Amino acid sequence: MTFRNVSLLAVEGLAVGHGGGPPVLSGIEFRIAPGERIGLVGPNGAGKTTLLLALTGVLPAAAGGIRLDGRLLALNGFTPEIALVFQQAHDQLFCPTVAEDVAFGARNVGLGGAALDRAVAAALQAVGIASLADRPIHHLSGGEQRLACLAGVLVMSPRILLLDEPSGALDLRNRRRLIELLRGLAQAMLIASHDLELVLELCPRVMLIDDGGIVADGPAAAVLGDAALMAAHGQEIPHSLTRHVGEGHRHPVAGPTARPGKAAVAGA
Amino acid sequence: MTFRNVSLLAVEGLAVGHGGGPPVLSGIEFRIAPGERIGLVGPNGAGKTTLLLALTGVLPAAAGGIRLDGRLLALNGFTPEIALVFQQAHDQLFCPTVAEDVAFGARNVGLGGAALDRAVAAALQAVGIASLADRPIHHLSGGEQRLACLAGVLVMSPRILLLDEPSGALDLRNRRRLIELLRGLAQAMLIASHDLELVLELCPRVMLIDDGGIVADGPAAAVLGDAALMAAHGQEIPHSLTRHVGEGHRHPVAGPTARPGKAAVAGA
Amino acid sequence: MPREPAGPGPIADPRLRILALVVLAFGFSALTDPRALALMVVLTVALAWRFGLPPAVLARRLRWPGVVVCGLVILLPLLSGETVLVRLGPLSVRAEGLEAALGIALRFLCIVAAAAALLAPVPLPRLVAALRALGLPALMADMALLMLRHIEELRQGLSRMRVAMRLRGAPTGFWSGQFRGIGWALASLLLRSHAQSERIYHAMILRGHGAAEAAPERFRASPGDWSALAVLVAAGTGLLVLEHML
Amino acid sequence: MHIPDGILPLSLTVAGLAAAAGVTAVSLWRIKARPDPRADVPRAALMTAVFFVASLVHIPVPPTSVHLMLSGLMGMLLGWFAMPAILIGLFFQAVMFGHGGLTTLGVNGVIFGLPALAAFGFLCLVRGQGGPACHAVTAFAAGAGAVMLAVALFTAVLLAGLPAHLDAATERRAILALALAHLPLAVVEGLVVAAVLGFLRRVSPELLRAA
Ligand SMILES: Nc1ncnc2c1ncn2[C@@H]1O[C@H](COP(=O)(O)OP(=O)(O)OP(=O)(O)O)[C@@H](O)[C@H]1O
Ligand SMILES: Nc1ncnc2c1ncn2[C@@H]1O[C@H](COP(=O)(O)OP(=O)(O)OP(=O)(O)O)[C@@H](O)[C@H]1O
Ligand SMILES: [Mg+2]
Ligand SMILES: [Mg+2]
Repeated sequence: MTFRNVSLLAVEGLAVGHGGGPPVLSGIEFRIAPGERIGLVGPNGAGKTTLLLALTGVLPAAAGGIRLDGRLLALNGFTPEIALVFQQAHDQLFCPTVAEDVAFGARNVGLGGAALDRAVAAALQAVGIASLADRPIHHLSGGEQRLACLAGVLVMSPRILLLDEPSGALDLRNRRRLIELLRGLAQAMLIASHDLELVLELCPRVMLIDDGGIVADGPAAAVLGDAALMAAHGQEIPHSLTRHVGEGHRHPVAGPTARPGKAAVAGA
Repeated sequence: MTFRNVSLLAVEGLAVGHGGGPPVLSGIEFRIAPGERIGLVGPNGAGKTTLLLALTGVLPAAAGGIRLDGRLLALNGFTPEIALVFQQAHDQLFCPTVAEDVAFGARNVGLGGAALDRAVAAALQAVGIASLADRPIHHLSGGEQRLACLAGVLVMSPRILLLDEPSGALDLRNRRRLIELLRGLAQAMLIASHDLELVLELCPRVMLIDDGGIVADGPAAAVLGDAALMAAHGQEIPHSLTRHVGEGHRHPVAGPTARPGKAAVAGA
Repeated sequence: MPREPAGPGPIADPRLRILALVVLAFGFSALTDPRALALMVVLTVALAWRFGLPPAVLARRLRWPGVVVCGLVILLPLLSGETVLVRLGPLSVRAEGLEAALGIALRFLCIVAAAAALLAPVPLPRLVAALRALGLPALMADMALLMLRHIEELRQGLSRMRVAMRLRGAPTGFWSGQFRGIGWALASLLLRSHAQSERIYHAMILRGHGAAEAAPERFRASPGDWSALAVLVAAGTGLLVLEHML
Repeated sequence: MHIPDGILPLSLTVAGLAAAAGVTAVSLWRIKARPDPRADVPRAALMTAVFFVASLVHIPVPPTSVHLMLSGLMGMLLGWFAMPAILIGLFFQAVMFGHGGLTTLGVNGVIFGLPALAAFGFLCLVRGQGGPACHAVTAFAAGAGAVMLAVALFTAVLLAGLPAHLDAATERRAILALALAHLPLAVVEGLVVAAVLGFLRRVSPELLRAA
């Protein structure tokens, strides 16, 4: 029942900035189909986090708008259909224990009593941390914290997941586990990450943002494999897309460090 | 004048833990030669950060000791020869501006007046952020913050650099720049990281820690390329060491996610 | 969610534990008569036994305030009153002061023991929820919960920052100008927390904070809880009545 | 400077509780008058946690070590949130470490809360005047003054609550001794507060206006 041309979310000419400043992003235009997984890549400070926040409706749009199923999103309204998992897990977990944190969102979508308990248990089960339900939030490892964040939004049955740097600070074992988990979910996803291998594994489609706009949007292999495009925006082609023969570690593109006299200024 | 068998730092039977608890690491034994670069890898919670802290003399050793040039390191003494760059840049930067933060350490090794100014300027120059000298610390991007941390320790002319997760949260451009910068430094280095590609590019020698001790210590390609060893400790072989033919994205080792019913518990 | 009982002892509902403690603590603090004080000690011992108060928990709570109380208990007999009991060189121990000091020491010990017996087993977030149910303003309850959530993280942040200062040679000792360093570390932590609090507020809105009036946590008191509370309240008020009759 | 349980008579502890409740009610009323009172809760809570943690830091002051009190700084950065914040902090100190007391929560709240609000008022009065040196002096005065005011309140409460056998000369000597003993703390705190405010004024002045 998923048609690629039926869009779940439509972003139309969006411009957005922080606290009345000049827009960080402008003229943003794209659509997400139900169940589609899209990678969002770009250098530090390009505006990935800003875009994800804007899609949830907490940042006011300077221009344009966001439509969910054709309805325009209200500023600071509560839209449980769209869920954001933050870049820093400890910003998102604010209740004393894991179970209470997961219950917070569920209560706000109207669950209560036995239905609430069931929903919380199911969400914890889905991400595989049922045994941690009564643990205080700050006694969790980084990987467990991120899974708790995910449970906290899954319990509200969102239709779109926005994930900001999901593999940050995870070791390879936890990262692999997260990838398997995300691969098994049916929701549409927008995944912002510097971890291009992860993007490549999860997302058939990739958007590259830089200089305040979307500079490329297309199939993952085409965007991430385009050496000239990637180099122009300070990226490197992921190792798994280069034809290595194990003879050492050479990087395909020298990257912008070749330009002399340019400091590592990005985020400003 | 650098002989491989002349050791700058010698760790002898070290055991170390946090605040009187059971030791996180024990029986740690290795040497670092002048100018040598060593990678330190291992899963979340293996004790990489703990080991680096112990080497600076901040954590009391439950057993064994650390010798610098043959002299035993004193607990909580000030040893400017050994410098640590923290996992989280914002834990390390506490002065209002970049220049003041760099000057903080320089002043404590006895510089003052014009010599201080010269040393600060030289350190900022070395990492390429001379133009940011008067910027408030909190207005820097992640990449710039990490460079400022590095300048703050380089100004004390250390002989060993301990780097904890240097590429965390950096985009590929800033990461590449950092790699070039580190490659150009003459100091001995111990680099703890989950970014195996970075370790592979910088370090000829790699130590793998897990289960409270060093489980492997040898040439980078041999340790990181050993599929059985890496899988047993929850790691994956870095992409650039596998014989990819660009035909997609297959991971060489299924990893411990294949074990069913095991939650992503690592750090505990 | 299944709730474990608040701890050993005949009262499971933390709200009733708080009420019982309030009555007992304020009741104890009004006692001066030696016989009432003796009964207070008996009651406290019974309470500590019935609620399974571990001695280590009590000892930990006596450490901080113990300094102030010890100072008073040592000074009062020397400074206060006219009836001299013993002369120790230039000092003299006086009866009224000694009596007051003994009263203070006993009341202090009993109130701290009662508080430890009743409240120590209750997890702090649960305690805040119980206070909310007893009428603490929602704003303060929210502040308290959020604050609890961040204390450990901030403690580690501050200690990492102080390690960073020491590693770069920050001198220790009084006359080293380290106050500026401490002030700067504190200011950095405040700035960081300020930025973080903004993100947390967003996270709360995104999960429906304020969209619906979230139902406060429910507590259920069993008949056993109520009768235990009645016994404790009766004992506390009984002591007060006794004090006034004697 | 926390007054423990068991020292003060019932009348004083109840009066302290009533006073603290009154000041808190006024504070909450002022907070609720804002456009969105909820928006400030995460900020106030997080800053309260910072103060709670910072007050556990030991600073060596020969021959012992002291703890920062920071109620002046709380007043200046939190404004009307200072009083609820202080009460919450005191409650947790009492429950977690036995620092202070439960019956004396109100009294202690007044001892720490009034100096905080006084510092807040002082900051409103002198806001934005003079250069950096002047700012440093006012910050030092506010920090150290808050400590001295708290010491004065502490002494007054303690003397009012102790048995009435003390003669006037002993009382005067006790007050003097307590004030002298806390002078180093006041100086330390003044210096730390001046450093904090100097930092914030240079790096993020909007934080100082937020209160
Ligand atoms: N709260 C804020 N107030 C003002 N400006 C901000 C704020 N947050 C971000 N910015 C600015 O907006 C721009 C985009 O930042 P954003 O965090 O969206 O980048 P990002 O792509 O997520 O970077 P990273 O890869 O480092 O996470 C940057 O120039 C940044 O300085
Ligand atoms: N301050 C602390 N107090 C007590 N235990 C600690 C502390 N810091 C770390 N630990 C414990 O010590 C062990 C090693 O932690 P450490 O931070 O050294 O791991 P790591 O290898 O650096 O992990 P990561 O890859 O996540 O950075 C963990 O089990 C952790 O729970
Ligand atoms: Mg981001
Ligand atoms: Mg670490």
